[in-house]
Amino acid sequence: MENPLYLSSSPHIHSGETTDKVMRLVIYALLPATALSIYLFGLPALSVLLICTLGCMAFEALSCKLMKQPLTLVDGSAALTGILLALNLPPSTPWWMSLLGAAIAILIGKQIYGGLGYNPFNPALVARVVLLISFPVQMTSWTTPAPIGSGIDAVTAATPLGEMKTAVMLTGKLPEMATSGFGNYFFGNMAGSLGEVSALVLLLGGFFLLFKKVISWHIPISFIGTVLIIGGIFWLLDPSKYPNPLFHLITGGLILGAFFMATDMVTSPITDKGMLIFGFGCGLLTVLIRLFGGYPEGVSFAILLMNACTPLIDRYTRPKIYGQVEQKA
Amino acid sequence: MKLKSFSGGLHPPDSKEYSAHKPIERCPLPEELIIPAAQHIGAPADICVAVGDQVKKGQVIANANGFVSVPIHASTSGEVIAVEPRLHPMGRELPAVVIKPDGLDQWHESLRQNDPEQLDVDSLKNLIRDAGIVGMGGATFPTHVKLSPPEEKTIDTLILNGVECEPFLTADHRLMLEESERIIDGINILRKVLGIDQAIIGIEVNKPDAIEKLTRDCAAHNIQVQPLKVRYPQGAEKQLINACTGRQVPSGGLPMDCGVVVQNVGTAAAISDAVRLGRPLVERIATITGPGIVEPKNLRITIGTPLQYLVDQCGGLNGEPAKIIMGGPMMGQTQLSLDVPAIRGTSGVLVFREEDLPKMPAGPCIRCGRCIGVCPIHLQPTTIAAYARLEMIDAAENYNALDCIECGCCTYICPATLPLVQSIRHAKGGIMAKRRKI
Amino acid sequence: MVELLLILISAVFVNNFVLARFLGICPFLGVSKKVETALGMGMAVIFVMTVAAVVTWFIQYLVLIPFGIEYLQTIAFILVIASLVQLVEMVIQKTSPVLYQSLGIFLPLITTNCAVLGVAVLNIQKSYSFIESVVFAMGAGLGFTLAMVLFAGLRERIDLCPVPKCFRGTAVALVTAGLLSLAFMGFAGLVKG
Amino acid sequence: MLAAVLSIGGIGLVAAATLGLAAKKFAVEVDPRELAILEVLPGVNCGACGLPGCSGYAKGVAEGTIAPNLCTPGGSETVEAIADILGIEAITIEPQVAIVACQGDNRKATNKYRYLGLQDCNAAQKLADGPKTCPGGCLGLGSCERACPFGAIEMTAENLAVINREKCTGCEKCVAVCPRQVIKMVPLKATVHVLCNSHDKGALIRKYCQIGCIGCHICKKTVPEAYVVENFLAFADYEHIENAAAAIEKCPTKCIRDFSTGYPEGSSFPPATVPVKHPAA
Amino acid sequence: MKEMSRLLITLTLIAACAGLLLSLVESATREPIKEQRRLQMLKALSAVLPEFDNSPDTDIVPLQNGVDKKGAPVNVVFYRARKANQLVGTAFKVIAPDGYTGNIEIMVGVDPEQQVNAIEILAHAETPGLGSKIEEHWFKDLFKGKNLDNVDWRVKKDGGEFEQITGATISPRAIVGAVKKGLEFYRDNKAKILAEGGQQ
Amino acid sequence: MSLVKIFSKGIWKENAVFKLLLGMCPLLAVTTSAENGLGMGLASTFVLVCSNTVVAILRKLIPPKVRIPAFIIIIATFVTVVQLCMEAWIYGLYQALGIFIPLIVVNCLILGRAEAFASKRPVIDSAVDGLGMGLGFTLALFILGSVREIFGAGELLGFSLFGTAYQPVLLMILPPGAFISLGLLLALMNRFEAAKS
Ligand SMILES: Cc1cc2nc3c(=O)[nH]c(=O)nc-3n(C[C@H](O)[C@H](O)[C@H](O)COP(=O)(O)O)c2cc1C
Ligand SMILES: Cc1cc2nc3c(=O)[nH]c(=O)nc-3n(C[C@H](O)[C@H](O)[C@H](O)COP(=O)(O)O)c2cc1C
Ligand SMILES: Cc1cc2nc3c(=O)[nH]c(=O)nc-3n(C[C@H](O)[C@H](O)[C@H](O)COP(=O)(O)O)c2cc1C
Ligand SMILES: Cc1cc2nc3c(=O)[nH]c(=O)nc-3n(C[C@H](O)[C@H](O)[C@H](O)CO)c2cc1C
Ligand code: SF4
Ligand code: SF4
Ligand code: SF4
Ligand code: SF4
Ligand code: FES
Repeated sequence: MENPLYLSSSPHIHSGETTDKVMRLVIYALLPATALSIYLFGLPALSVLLICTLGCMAFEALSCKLMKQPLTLVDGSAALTGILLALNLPPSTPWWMSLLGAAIAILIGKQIYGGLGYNPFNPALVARVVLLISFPVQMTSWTTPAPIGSGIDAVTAATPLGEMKTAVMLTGKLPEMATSGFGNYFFGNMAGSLGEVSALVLLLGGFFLLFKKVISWHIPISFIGTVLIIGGIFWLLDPSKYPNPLFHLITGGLILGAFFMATDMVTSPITDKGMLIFGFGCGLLTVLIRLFGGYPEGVSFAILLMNACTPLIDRYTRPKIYGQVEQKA
Repeated sequence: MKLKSFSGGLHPPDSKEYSAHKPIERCPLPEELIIPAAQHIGAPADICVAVGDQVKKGQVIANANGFVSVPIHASTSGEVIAVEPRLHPMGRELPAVVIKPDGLDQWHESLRQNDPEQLDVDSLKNLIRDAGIVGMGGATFPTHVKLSPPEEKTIDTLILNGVECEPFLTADHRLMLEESERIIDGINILRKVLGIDQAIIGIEVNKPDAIEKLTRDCAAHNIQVQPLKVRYPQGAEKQLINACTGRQVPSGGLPMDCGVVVQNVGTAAAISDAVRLGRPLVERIATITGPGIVEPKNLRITIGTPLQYLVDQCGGLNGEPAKIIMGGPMMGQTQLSLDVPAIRGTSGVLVFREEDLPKMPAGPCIRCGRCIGVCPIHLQPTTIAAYARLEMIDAAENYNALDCIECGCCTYICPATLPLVQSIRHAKGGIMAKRRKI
Repeated sequence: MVELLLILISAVFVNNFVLARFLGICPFLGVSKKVETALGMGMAVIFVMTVAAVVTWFIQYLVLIPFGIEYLQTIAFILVIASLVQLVEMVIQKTSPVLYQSLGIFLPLITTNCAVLGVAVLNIQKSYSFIESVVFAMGAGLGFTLAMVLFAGLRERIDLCPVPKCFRGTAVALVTAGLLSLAFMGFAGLVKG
Repeated sequence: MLAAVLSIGGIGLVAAATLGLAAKKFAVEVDPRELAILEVLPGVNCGACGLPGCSGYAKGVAEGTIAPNLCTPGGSETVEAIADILGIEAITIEPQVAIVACQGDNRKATNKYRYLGLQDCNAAQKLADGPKTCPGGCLGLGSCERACPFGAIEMTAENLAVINREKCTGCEKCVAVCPRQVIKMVPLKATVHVLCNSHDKGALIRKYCQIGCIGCHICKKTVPEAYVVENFLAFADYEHIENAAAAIEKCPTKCIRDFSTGYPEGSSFPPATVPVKHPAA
Repeated sequence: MKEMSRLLITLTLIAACAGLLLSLVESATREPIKEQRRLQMLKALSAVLPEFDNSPDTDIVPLQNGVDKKGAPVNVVFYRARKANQLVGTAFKVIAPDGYTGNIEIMVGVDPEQQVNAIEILAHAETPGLGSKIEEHWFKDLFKGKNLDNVDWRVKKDGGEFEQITGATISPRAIVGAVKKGLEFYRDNKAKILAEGGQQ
Repeated sequence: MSLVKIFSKGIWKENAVFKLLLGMCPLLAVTTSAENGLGMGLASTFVLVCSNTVVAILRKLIPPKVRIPAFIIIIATFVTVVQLCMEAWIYGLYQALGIFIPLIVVNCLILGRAEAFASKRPVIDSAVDGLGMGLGFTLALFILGSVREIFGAGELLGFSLFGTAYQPVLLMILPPGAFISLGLLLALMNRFEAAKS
């Protein structure tokens, strides 16, 4: 008779908080934004979402099988990557691009490093940038929202950031849309990727995550704060050439990036101080790329660049341990 | 007012409702008592009785073996029926004296009462050592050693550890509530030995009745009762010192390096018995609890009582046991069987059934940083554990693995359910082995 | 001034020597296993590149062009750079063991590194002035260092990962370098040229 | 044309002169072996070895801290040359390989408790000396498998470590890591081994393991020169191993195994080919 | 010392030999290289000019067109193509400074009627797959036969007549603008450009 | 070692790129198309064969102390020869390879072979070694160039492969694509090797 008792090392209880619960919460937080994007862009958005999500899950399953490892679909991270990738793509993305993106995100972005928890770069952003660079035409063709049932037809249009960039390039001046009346972009009234048009609902999701303590405030606040401050400084320097910081805030994928993508803990620093530096770096690079770079939108690149800095940040921001302070005596 | 505390830590469900309201009951004597020679940190005692000997309660049955060691005493009167290796709570068979109680429970005649006022510091320390007093907070470190700091260290504060931050355990709580005079007397003796005045009792606010009682009783003795926020591991001495005094024990140092001595309230009570009544440490209070116990209780147990007997006193097992833990759920040790005896460090016995165990498979670390957030030492458990898994011992050392107090917060919180503490312990072992080699 | 700044930014970020121009890949892959080594190597490269830019500029404009033997550029440059670096190494080794440990040991590694010769050749190709050459060389060195150190950090992290067998070692390092280079594409257009 | 010859010649002259002078003036003492190795290295200073420069590598190799086969530009020729330089001191020893002296997998041996936690033999050993009832048996949590730099060890589905003698180089990393001292170094030439590590008496062993050595002496009686029994445990005497296989069938618990006919049950390794050339050689 | 001199001598000798060898190779390749460079030039020219039988790369008129940021004069060279001694076309290089990622160099060929014969993109750094479509034939062919008067020199998006590239109007805009400016400069300096002689 | 063995070793067993990871800069930089890869490979092979031969001839004459500078001069000479000849007779390729032609000088592969092989072996062996190594290098350049050209442009050696419907993956011909495709190629090769043994 074998002894039925378990022996294990302490502790013997657990909080019950698990990886799949964390991932599920993030997916919940994104649900309103996905729903809104489907409402705004209709079937094309739905198909991008479905292909990306199912594609990511399929490639994850495939790679687990290839590497003869247990299936890791249950942890939900692949589905989350898929949703975030979809939210970063234009609604008109062709199916094969969505699928290719899913493959890149999961296989190159994640699995070759050993899967969940090991990838140094944000998989969804890796895929998005690869697509952007490989297929600039498709990745810069935008349509305006055409809410289901509204009878409006989707027309091609530039994103606000793209429009601003083009205008500044041609005239050296900001176009009108970037100086006044951009407030209604906040409610999704602009062309853009599935996720970037829904600033308001994303913000709600972000606060939900903060409230649930899935993410800490450090990255979103320092990221957005830096964008506002640096963007603000430029704006004050020359308001005819540089847009209002609020324009930075509500256009492009800033909210999506700051709350959902820069906060991916796998690819961001692990300590509070590190996260602040990370957020600052993301913010600075975002503004610089938006104002001076070749790409109208800088959030993806900024996050990827800071992902690359994460190991170094971690290295130099180790918390001071208990007992290392000077004696108070 | 903001309650004092330390930074880091967490608050697991404290599950004290099983036994917090149960007054201490005396556990009767079992058929046989198994008294191991190793019940403290330091060299095990040398057994000095043989099979067939008649012993009395409080009689020395094993002599201290060096300075960091204490004698072991018979915990009741009776006959020595075996001196042989028996299963020890450590998980292997170790030398023990088995006594068949004669039911008389007679104290040894050499024991006599003292008046601490009349004794000098050295004789007090000797009494404490001879009574086999060790830390009752779980570490069982010989108390006389702690009370003999080297000349160059000045001690100015005595902290009494009444925190009992481990979930489930309520023994210290009941002790403070029911026997505060013993504790206060012990504190007075300790103050005299250390030659200091300042004494603080730290208690978490989830024991309001104990705070109230002690505050009342201590008023006349110039002992400060410090209510603390409920936060595990407040009872760990480094954290308690930080919470009560704001001081930090230097990394790699001892409490005395910042002028503090920490003692468990149970230790203080035991010191009172040892000095005033002349009674060695032969019994203690323990909480027998957990969902696997029919009727959880706080018992005054005789050292050497098999766990099975203790469980029987609490209405027996509630379903099939899957895990038997000596100590609390965060720091306690799992046991091979209920045949092991309760020893001086046994602050509780916890029984879990299969359905009470967390058994999520460990996944990869998602770098969420929660383990860092809860670590009371501000270590990076995930980093140390990763290095440990790859046998990168130097890197683990560089990340201060040795400072880990093994409180288990990191493992408790980790959403990837990684056995972080176990990995860190592995690293610590590696580091110590490396240091020994050099 | 602005011109110089732009040259610097361009060399560090936009046209990063390693990640965009593919110069100095061998040490980039070889000496990037530890952050400290990468940093030391980077510093040494900055130094050597600057020195090399200076001497080759003089060789080009004081020797090769006046004699009309520009076609000897390659041979002259490499010879001068190689001996100069070796000289510096010997001097440092003798005079300052500390500096040698942190910097000098990397010098031989750099002698025959295509990034250094690349800087010299590019300076001439872009007909930079003397000051511009120096700034460009320093920028190139800085960019090299930046890429090295980031990459070394990433590699230290990857060393802890359960990378699938067939990717272990160089393969995953190359893919990572690719992703790093991908991220650096974000700087595209920051400086037009 | 003259300009070309003169200027390049001139640069060559100046370079050689400065270097020559500098070499004299700034000469630094170095270990002659290091110099000898530096001589045979390509001097490309490419960093492929992971060290800063050829001289750093030469130093490492001379000090013995670095493997001598990391210089890729030099290719196999350089490795041979370095081996020649180092080989002067190398002594030839009887090649050895590691074996796991245990066949008590999950089906054949019992556990004294159920283990939860870090899948690591050393961690498990700290809890009541490991879950396996047999004090010397393989815990099967694969610490050795992870420690082996050559992938020579596999864990069977029933948690037993098995070492492939063809892949094992005899580095002893696994021996160092195993908490149960169940991995032994044996001469490569031998294929017959007693795979048990418990000195407990037969009666006790029968309680916890079906395939443990019970110290019955039958092997010794069958082939007296090939076996020794000490403290209830048999060993093969590797000096007189020729006929050892004859005892295999006789062993009542089948704890003797000939790797040339097959590895322990559950292993995926094909039977060892004999004779085997040592892979490290 | 002896060793030292041996070092010196060998290295010097090797270097000198190398110099010698190279100067030989150089003299052998000097002419072909010149020819190659010329051919390269001619290739670009013949792409934008009608058939000719002279060597337009030597039949040139350099003119100054303003100064650059540093104040150095900017020279535009006009290459003249003739057939049977009849001027059939003139080619010149214009630079569009406002491409998406920097300068675009364009060779423009005009016939004597100031009509664009063809254009060729010499160098650009536009985004591959997007701006880089300016290299495609359909786009370059848009300019054939256009002169300053017969077309509105703007892209369609700005109300002009030039087809743009989907998703990348900046590059076409830059080219259209630059070619137009080139034509204007040509018109303003027509007399000088077509004057006989010029620089041979 | 037989000449055949010396030759074949460079092609696969000790392939400069896949096994030794040398000459990475030109490898990554010029392989935007198969043709460029081929051209670069052949140019390097030429230099490698010539320098190996000359080094082998002069090996007894060159004092060890100035070995490296002497080798560098020899290599640089041949590189310049290649550079001049290419400019004179294959101008298009010359332009495509750009700065990487002079940089053949510092290709670790070439100096490495000179030092490790040619300075110790007879002339014929050295020349064959150079040829083998060079062709191995060329092979690698050609493979990588082909992969990148096929995916990045939908063409091979300039011939369209998939028709106009194919959307080229531009990434492949851009810098990140060079690293990534080489990484994937190496992994594939590792897998292949592992399956073989
Ligand atoms: C080797 C060793 C020596 C110690 N020496 C002293 C001492 O001199 N003074 C003291 O106050 N405590 C001393 N301690 C006790 C510790 O401070 C501590 O109370 C004990 O290890 C139990 O603490 P814990 O339950 O918080 O782990 C010592 C402990 C060990 C392990
Ligand atoms: C994580 C941790 C938690 C602890 N919790 C308590 C506690 O709740 N109560 C207690 O008395 N001792 C606790 N201890 C032990 C104390 O650190 C310390 O050893 C003890 O208070 C010293 O007193 P003693 O020597 O009288 O036992 C804990 C130790 C650790 C490491
Ligand atoms: C990555 C990227 C690269 C681009 N490259 C070019 C380019 O090479 N040429 C160009 O004209 N526009 C380029 N654009 C700019 C846009 O596509 C821009 O919106 C467009 O030129 C303006 O066109 P519209 O007037 O049709 O909106 C690029 C945009 C992005 C995001
Ligand atoms: C707060 C949070 C944010 C996340 N953001 C991303 C993301 O931006 N992109 C992504 O691919 N996965 C994201 N994930 C999922 C997961 O961490 C990711 O797949 C890992 O990077 C894969 O190792 C996120 C997860 C969490 C909990
Ligand atoms: S690392 Fe150690 S001290 Fe920190 S939380 Fe974990 S067990 Fe506690
Ligand atoms: S709590 Fe667990 S998952 Fe989170 S960082 Fe720590 S080890 Fe990783
Ligand atoms: S042989 Fe040793 S290290 Fe290997 S699995 Fe068995 S017990 Fe563990
Ligand atoms: S670790 Fe070493 S000795 Fe052990 S099996 Fe592997 S190669 Fe053999
Ligand atoms: S080829 Fe080795 S560094 Fe460039």
